[in-house]
Amino acid sequence: MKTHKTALTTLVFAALICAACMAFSASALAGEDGVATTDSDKIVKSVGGEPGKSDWRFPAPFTFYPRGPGYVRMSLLFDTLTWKDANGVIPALANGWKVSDDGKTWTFYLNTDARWHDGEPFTASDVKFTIEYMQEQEGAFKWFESIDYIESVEIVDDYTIIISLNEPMASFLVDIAGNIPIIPEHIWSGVSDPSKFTDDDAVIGTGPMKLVEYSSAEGAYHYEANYDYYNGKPIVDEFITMAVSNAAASLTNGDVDEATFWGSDVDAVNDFVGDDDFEIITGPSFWVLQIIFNCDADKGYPTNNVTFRRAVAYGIDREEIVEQKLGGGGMVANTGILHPDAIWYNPDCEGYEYDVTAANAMLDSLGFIDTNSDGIREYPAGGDLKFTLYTTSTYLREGELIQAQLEKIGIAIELTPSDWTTIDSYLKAADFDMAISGHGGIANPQIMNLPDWPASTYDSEEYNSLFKEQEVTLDIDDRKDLVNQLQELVAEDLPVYTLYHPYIWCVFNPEVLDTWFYTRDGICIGIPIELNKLIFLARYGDANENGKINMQDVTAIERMIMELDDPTDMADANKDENINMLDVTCVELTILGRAPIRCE
Amino acid sequence: MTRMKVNDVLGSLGLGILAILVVVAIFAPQIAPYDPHHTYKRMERPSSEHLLGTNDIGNDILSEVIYGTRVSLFIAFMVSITAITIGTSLGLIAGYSGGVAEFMIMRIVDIFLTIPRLVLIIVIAAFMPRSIWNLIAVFIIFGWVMTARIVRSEVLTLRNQYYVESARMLGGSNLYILWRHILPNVIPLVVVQFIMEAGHVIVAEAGLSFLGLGDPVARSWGTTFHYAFECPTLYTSDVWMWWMLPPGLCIVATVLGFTFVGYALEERLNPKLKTVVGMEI
Amino acid sequence: MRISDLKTNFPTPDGIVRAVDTIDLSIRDTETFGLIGETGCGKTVLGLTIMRLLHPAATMEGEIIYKGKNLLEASEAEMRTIRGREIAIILQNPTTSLNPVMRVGEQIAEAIRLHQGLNKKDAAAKAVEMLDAVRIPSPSQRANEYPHEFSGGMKQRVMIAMGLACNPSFIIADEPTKGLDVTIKAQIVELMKEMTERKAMLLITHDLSVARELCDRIALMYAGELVEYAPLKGIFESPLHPYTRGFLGSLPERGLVPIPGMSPSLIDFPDGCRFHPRCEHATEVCRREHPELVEFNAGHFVRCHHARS
Amino acid sequence: MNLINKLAYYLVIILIILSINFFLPRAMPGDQLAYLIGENPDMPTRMTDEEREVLLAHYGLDKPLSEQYLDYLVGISRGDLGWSIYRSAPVLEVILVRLKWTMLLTGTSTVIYLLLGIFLGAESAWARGNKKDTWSLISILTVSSLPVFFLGILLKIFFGAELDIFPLDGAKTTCASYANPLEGVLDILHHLVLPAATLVIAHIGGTYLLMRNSMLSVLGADYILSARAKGLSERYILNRHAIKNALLPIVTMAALMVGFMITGTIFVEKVFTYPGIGLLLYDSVMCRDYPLLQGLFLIIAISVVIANFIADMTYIWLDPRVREE
Repeated sequence: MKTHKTALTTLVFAALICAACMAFSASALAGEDGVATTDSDKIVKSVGGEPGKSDWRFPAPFTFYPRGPGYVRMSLLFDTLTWKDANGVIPALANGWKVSDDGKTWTFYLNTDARWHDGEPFTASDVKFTIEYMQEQEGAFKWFESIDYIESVEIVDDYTIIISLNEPMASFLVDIAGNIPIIPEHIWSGVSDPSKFTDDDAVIGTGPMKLVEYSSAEGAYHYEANYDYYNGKPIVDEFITMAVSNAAASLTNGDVDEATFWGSDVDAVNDFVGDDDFEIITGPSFWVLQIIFNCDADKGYPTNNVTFRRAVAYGIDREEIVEQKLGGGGMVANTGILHPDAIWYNPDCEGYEYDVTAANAMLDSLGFIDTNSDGIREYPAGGDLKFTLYTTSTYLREGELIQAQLEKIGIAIELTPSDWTTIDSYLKAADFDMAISGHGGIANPQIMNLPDWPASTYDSEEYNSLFKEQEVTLDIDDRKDLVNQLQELVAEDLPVYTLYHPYIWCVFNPEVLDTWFYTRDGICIGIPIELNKLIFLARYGDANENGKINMQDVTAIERMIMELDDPTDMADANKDENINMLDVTCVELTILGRAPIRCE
Repeated sequence: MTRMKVNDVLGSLGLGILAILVVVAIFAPQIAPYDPHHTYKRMERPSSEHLLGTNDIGNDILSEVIYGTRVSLFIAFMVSITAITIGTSLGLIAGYSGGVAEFMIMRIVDIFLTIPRLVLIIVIAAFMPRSIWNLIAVFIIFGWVMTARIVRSEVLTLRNQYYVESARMLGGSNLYILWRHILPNVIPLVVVQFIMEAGHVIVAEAGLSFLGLGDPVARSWGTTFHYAFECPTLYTSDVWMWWMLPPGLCIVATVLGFTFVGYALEERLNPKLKTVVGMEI
Repeated sequence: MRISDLKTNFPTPDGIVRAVDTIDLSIRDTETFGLIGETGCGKTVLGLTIMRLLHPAATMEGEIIYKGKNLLEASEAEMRTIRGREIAIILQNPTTSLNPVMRVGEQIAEAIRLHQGLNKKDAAAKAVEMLDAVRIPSPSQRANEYPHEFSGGMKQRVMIAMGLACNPSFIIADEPTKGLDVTIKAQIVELMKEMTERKAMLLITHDLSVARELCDRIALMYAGELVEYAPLKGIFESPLHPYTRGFLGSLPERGLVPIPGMSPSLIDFPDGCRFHPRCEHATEVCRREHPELVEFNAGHFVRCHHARS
Repeated sequence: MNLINKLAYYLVIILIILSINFFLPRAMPGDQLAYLIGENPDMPTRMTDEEREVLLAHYGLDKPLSEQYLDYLVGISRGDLGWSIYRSAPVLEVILVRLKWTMLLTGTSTVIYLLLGIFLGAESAWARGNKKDTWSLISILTVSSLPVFFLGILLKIFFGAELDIFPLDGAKTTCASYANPLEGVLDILHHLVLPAATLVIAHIGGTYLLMRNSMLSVLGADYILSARAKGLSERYILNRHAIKNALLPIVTMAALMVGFMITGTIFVEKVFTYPGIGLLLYDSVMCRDYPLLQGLFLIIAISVVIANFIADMTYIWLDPRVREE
């Protein structure tokens, strides 16, 4: 017994020493302190993605990971000339603008109050510098390379600038003015390799947030409010976006205050329905999953036959996929690719409602008959009608469902999981039958450049000329007509067959922050993410400074006019330094979704 | 006295588990209540219809786990039988012939033993298309090593035994001596190695599948486990009980079966020989 | 030391091993008592029984009276003060009995520190002295070496030094010359003779020539019991038991005639005399009745029905 | 084998690992370019042959294989493990940021599981044949057959989610600011508990069994009897005579255990999102970040070789018999 006791003591002692060592090394690791905070600070934490998928790199304009989340993290620090809110384009660094009749000359009137994070004033020369720097450092800014459209930039005065285009560009206000982050000339003029510039200075912008810490290992970004922001008043003091492995669990136990869910996460979202601690908003994901067919005239038989592709389309029960894979967390896709919530959506595309009879009839007509009654059709020349379906492991479940469905119309599918790089190389080489792939950005017609990607085997002159034409058509109705034709053509020819658009949800704790919203047609060029920098701001017109502009603000301003309440900074909706009925009108117009844009 | 009893109990327990698994694997279509690829209402809780509920695309989980036995055991069996054959042959060659062959083989063995095998397998798996055959191939590449080493050292001792010496003096050919005198003595060791290797492979395959590096089309226990781990409500609901626990416990039971049988066999056949029990995961 | 009615049994899966079966003997203060028998007859167990160093599962009955105390009834703590200090054992197989990872000097010194309360330095010095006493050349240097650096004979010397380190009054030497070649054996015997002059010693061996050099009295043990027991002369000049005679006959100078047959297992003894299956003189009574140990001459005991003939 | 032989042997092993690392991507079927530079979000989706040539030249892939190999070795010797295009950072830098967490996690759990395994194994051997021994044997055999990831998830579900007493993810509270260093230490330890416990439980079996077996054979050894005969106390014998001898086989297995440990770490870091190199390895597999993957493999393999070397040295230090040779 005694020996046991001594042994136990020894062990406890060893454990203590061990703990001390751990504590020591842990203290060495804990050395990296963040900003000092006080209890009254409002800190908002949000899920930035799954571990390993939430490092969107250093959030400077030339180093961020060129996907939506990377851009968004950068956009909290850097402003653009225009921006978007829930209703559409709004002024940002530019207070207002006008465009010449030929659509080639844009004049921007810049905000005179804007300052860089280091205190330097923002002027027109920064805008000119930014555009010319990006043209000079060709390819350094990787987000939507449309800067080539700009012919020249001309400074009129410190706060007026004229941008001239080579040719009219329909989406200039969003795709360029609302996209290019303006960088400070006084910092970047000395930077020769922007892709390697990751000093503290590299994140000095004009945005409503300043960067405190970026941790690549944890995929975490820590921001603090820029209290000198020119275009509103920060309503949070710190914002952290970080990786968690299970968003629902982290939300439930309070580790984070907001998380995004989509598609088959519907089960997690349903658990929050009726939970008073959380609110849910649903948004359009602007994302589509599709099957790509090999349309190559030589290598693509029989998938290069449009009747065959239609047969497959009829043979796939998209409703079932939405039901079984997404649990109803999405909708059957527009066969014309663009999302139903996008303004460019064409509701009249052929829907290919699940129809085994039609599919069978079409296959029969092509001479694919099951001659040996094994359930699988044979080619007229013999041999099973069997195809390889490539997919990344993410969409295997969809693949499994499609495999089962197509078997019912006598088509055998060999499901081959692979990584995207490899699949992409097969697509380029036209060395495949079918592949499953998904992409976002489907609120913007520019995404419909299918022959460029992903349907590189699709070669239709009609389609290509239509696409080119819509690119330069300025008149919105004319352009819409062209985009509609494009969508119908895709639905008819089926170089790709769209499967579903998932829903997207933002679940948040309203106690901490309740201003989350989905941006009209997505942030910037169409990023379907709720992390719009405006959620951190009480903007002008937000008289009660709660981050939302609604009828309460109208009442608040009216009370201020009646001198029942003290005026607030943000009550001055039109920024004329008077609080009067003009501000009320301004707020009401904003609520109606028609914020006045000052055009001179 | 208790020691021997414990061994016997463990051994028969292990054998029992393995026998059940083999039966389940062979008769999966008869035992499983449903076709594991057929879809029903998704994410159902356990009920009389679906004893373990349904998964994220509405497959019956019980049936999936039952069919998973086939995949897991198939991989384990294929790998073990091949790897052990290779290992035994190389071990025999190295131990019996000596010289350059022995030197080469044993250096390769040393190197393979130095590099953590699952890490290298993960690295290789990252380069290869995901398929069950690739998986089996990679496991075989690493599976023969321990056997070769153990067989070789056994051969070294056997080589100097009287009967082998005398057989050699009587002019027995090398092949004959290997076949008649050495191999039979090595077999018990090889059987233990076979059992151990099979256990290792089951866990390693499950581990790779859990990481998403297995063959996702072949729904082994690891694959089912992988999908359960990805479930968004894993920590906020009870789904883990019927979706994650069954494949997990199947893996544990199998490994235990192999471990117990291996341990009992080892104690019985060669009490002096102790290998580290425990898996590389 | 007086041992009476001593029985030591071990439970094993195959049955109870009766390794020491009803042994009576007494060893006087300065005499060397030889215990002789074939391998597996239980003689080592007897030594370990006296030291109470057997596996906990072993059961012991009877009495071992040493300095008025029954060792079988002593507590473990009491035994620890006796072991090494009062009674020391020199174990067989020095190669395995020395800790391979501990310096030789320290292995001797630890007992000195324990029993004589010396500090580290003095104990180490005493250990060197002991090594010197057992004729190990350059002892202070060798004390810092490890067992594998010593030859077999040297190790045996270390074992002797270890046993005698605390100046015990009773020594059990278990096969001290096993595995040594003739010259070394002679040296060790010489050394033992010298070192144990004034001490009581129980010499356990199967080597009669060693026993003849060292012992005052000799007992022969067969299958767990004593078969004959007499002063040195009595055994060598007038052996009474056929086993003793056989044993003597296997000495080199007497022609190396082996005893036919094998010693019985200690679990399952033959009925009657335990030696009868191997005895050429065995008669019906030997098969039936177990003979008692009787005093044949003064101080000469024997266990044989036919001792007189 | 003497020291120089050993060193030479390990040098050869490192060279072989380097070669595996070099030839693996070049021997695999598929697009070599993609394998060598990894998935590149910046890469144009469509590459003309000319663009390909430019890229190949940029990475020196148009040179003969022998020259590439030489370049590679020279690079490694300068500490240049390559450039992760996916992360837009030098591979070595990315790894070093993560390495400290893995070292904390594996260091802590190794110390605990070794101490605990040795202690329990010795206890079990001491009580050999008893009920206590039998039950600890069976329960530890059972526990060690739990795959690390399964065990980790179970712990995470119970203690992280259900009871909510330990954090679910990470090595520290993300972007937390601490009032004082102690708070930071406690936060890190709080995050360390579950991952470390998983590793300890999963790895204790090997050490326990080895220690038990080794102790059993040591306890039967003659020198233990010899020590008892000197009147030494059981505790003294255990500490001074038995432990050191019984540890020898453990040291021999230590290098193998380091390998197990690293494998286990990959799973534990994945389950608990612990930002060490195991998770990094997993991520780089998922992102097809081949340069990083290879860098990691190299670092891991070399650490195992170093662990082997340390084990050899420890063995020599522990066992005078080997020391002499």
